[in-house]
Amino acid sequence: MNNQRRNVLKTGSGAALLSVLAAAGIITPGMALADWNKAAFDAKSMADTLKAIGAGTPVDSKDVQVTGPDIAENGAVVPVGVSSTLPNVTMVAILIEKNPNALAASFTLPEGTEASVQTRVKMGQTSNVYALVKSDGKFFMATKEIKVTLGGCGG
Amino acid sequence: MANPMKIRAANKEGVTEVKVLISHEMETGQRKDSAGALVPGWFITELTAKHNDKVVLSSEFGPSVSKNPYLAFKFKGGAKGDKIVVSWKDNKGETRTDEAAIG
Amino acid sequence: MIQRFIRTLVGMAVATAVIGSVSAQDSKVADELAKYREALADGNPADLLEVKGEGLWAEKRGPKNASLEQCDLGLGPGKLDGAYAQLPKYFKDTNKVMDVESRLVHCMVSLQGFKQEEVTKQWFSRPGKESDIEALVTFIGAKSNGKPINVPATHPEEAKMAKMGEYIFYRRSGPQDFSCSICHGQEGKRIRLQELGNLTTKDGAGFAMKTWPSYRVSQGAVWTMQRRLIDCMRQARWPEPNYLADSIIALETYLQKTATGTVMETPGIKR
Amino acid sequence: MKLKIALFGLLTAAIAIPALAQKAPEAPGGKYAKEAEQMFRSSFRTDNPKYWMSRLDQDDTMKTCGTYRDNPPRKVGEQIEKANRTTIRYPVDGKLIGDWKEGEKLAAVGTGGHIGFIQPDPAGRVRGGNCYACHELAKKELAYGTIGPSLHNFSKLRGTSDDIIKYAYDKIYNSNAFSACTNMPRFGLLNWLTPEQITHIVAFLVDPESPVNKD
Repeated sequence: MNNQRRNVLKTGSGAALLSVLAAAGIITPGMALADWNKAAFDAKSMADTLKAIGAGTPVDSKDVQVTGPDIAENGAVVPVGVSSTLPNVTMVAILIEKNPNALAASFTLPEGTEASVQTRVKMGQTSNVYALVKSDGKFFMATKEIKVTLGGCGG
Repeated sequence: MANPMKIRAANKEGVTEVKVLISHEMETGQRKDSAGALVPGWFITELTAKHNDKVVLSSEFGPSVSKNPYLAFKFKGGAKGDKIVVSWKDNKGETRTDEAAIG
Repeated sequence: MIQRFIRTLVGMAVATAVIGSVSAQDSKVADELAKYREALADGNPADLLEVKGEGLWAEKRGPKNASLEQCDLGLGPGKLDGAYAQLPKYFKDTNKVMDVESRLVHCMVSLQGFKQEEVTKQWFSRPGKESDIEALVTFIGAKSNGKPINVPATHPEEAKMAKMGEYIFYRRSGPQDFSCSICHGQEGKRIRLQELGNLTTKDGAGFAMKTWPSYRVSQGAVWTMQRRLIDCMRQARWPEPNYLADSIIALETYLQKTATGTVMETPGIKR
Repeated sequence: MKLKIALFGLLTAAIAIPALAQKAPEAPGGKYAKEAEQMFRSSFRTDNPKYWMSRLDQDDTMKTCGTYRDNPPRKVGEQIEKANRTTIRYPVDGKLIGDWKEGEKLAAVGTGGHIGFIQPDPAGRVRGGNCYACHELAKKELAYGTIGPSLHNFSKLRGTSDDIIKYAYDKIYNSNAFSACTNMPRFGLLNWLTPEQITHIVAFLVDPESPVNKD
C-alpha cells in the first residue's frame, strides 16, 4: 500500500470518501473494503472494539471457550481458537487485550458451520485473550491469559 | 503473484473439517525496517470458504493474524469428493482463490 | 503428513521427559509448551514453500533455459529421494566437499547458466522478498523425509572436513566467550525454554539435524542449515561467515556425521 | 559464610575429579586444527570492519579451553583460574551492590552486541546480561534456562554477607576465576557489562527485596 493511500485510509472514513477515492483511481472498486469492519479493527481498547462490533457488554459464559495452549513459545505465532456449545452461533471473534488493536479476527458462521474456529495470532506480550460469541442474537464472552515467553538467544 | 494455499478437508461422521494454510506476509504496519522507516501494512482482510456454492465461513482478519495464516473450522454436511473453495483478499486488493476436494 | 505429525508428537514427549520437571509449575509449563508445539505441527507453513520449490525445480529457467531435473546431488542426476540425508559429501567434478546448498547453487550455475553472485543474492528471504534457494532446499529436504541421515565421511576429504568442523565446534571467542559447545555440548539442558541437544552424541545431533530445513515461527520463514549455523555465529556476536563458506560446510559435515542413522523429519517447525 | 564458599569450592572440585581419571581426549580437529583455524578465519568478508573481526581473536583462556573441550586437567584449570583472578576490577566508589530493579531488567535482556549485515542490533541497544537464558532467578519468570544452576533465593540460601556480595560480583565479572572453562561468559573482563551494571545484577541476586528472594 502506498503512503498516500495509507494516510487517507487512516484519516478518512465513510462511503463518500471511498467513492471519491475509487473515482480518482486510487482504489479500484474491487478492493474497496466494503465489508471489512474498519472501525472494529482500528479500535484500540476492548470497550471500543466491542462497541464497534455492536456487542455492547457481553455476558461471561462458561459455554464459551478460548482454545489453545496457555503458553506461547513465541509471540509471533500463537495458536488460539474459539469454541462454544451455545445454540445458533452466528459470529465468533478473537480479541487480544494488550495488542495495539484488540480485534484479531472475526468469523461469520452460516447455519451448519460449527462454533469452533482455530487460527494463529501475533501477541506483543502476555495478555488476556477473549473469545466473543453471538448466540441467538446475544453476545457472550470468555477469557484466558496466554503467557508469551522469550526465547533463548534473545533475538 | 501470491503463492497457492494449502487446503485440507476431511469428512468424519457427517462433519467436514477444513484446514487452510495461506502464504501471506501479514505485515502489521507498525514494524520499522532497519533504516527506522515504518513498513506499510499489508495483510489479508477477508477470507471466504465455500462448500460447492454455499458459503460455509466468512472471516475478517486484522494485521495481528500471524504471517502465513492458518485457519481451521468445521461444518455439517459435505461428502467425499465435494469441492471446497477458499478465497482471500488483502488490503492491497490482491486476491487468491484455491480449491480442494473433501477427502 | 500424519506420520510426520505423530513422530513430532513422540519426539516432543521424549523431549518433555528429558527436561525432568522439578516443580508442579515447571511441569505445567512443559505441558503447555508441548501443546503449543503440537498445535503448530499441524499446519506447517514450510509445506507452502515445499510446493513452491517443487515448481522451481522443474521449471526451465536461467540463461540456458534449463530445469534442475538433471542436477546431481550425490546420488546421480535427478535422483532426489534421500539426497539431502547423505550430504555433505565429496564431489569429484568440483573436487570439493559440498553441502546441499553449495551443490544446488553449483547446479543453478552449471545447468541453468545463472551467475553465482546473482543466484545467491537472496539466499534467505526477507519480508516481501522470497528466496528461491529457501524454497528449493525445503523441497529437496522433504524428499529425504523418512530417510536416515547417512554421512559416514569415509572419503579422506570428508573425514578431514568433519574434523575441521569439530575444531570450529569447540572454538571459543568473542565478547561472550562462546563456542557451539558451551550450549550444545552437554545433556538435558535448555536455554530459556528451548531444549539444547548435546550435538556431540548421535541422539543429540540427530534430534537437531533431522528437522532441518525448518520453519522458524519467530522469523516467519524456513531456515536452511546454512542460515541456522550462520545465525548461531551471529548470536555468538561474531561477524557472519560468508554464505556457503567452507567452515559452515565443515560444521555440517561434523554434525551430520555424528547424527548418521537418525531418520529425517523435515520440514520441521520451531520457535 | 566462608565455610559455604569453601564447600562450594569442594563441590566444584568433586565434580571435576572424574575428568582426571580418564585420559584427555584428542584436541578438537586433531592434526587439522591449524588448517581449520585458517579455514575459519578465511570464511569472512574481507571488508568487515576491524573491530568485528577482532571478535574472532582468542585469548589464552579461550584457546586452552577449546583445546581441552572445556574440560581441562585440574592443573591447567588452576592456572586458568589464577590468571583470571588477577583481572577483576571494581567500581571506583567500591560499592558492589547496586539497584536490584536495574539488575532485574539486565537479567532479562538478551539483545545487544549483534554485528553483521543480516540482523545487527540498532546502535545504542542495551546489552543485557541475559541471565534467564541459563539460570532460574525470580519465580515469576517461567522461561528460564538450565545451563547454569538455579539462583532462585540466592541470598535466602547464602545470606547477604560482604563475602557473598564479593563472590557474586567476582563471579559475574570473571567466571573463569572460579571454574576454568565454565559456560558462563566473563562479563566484566570482556566489557560486556560495566562494573556498575554488574553491581545492579549483584543487587538483583542479593537484595532481600529482590523478587529473586521473594516467594
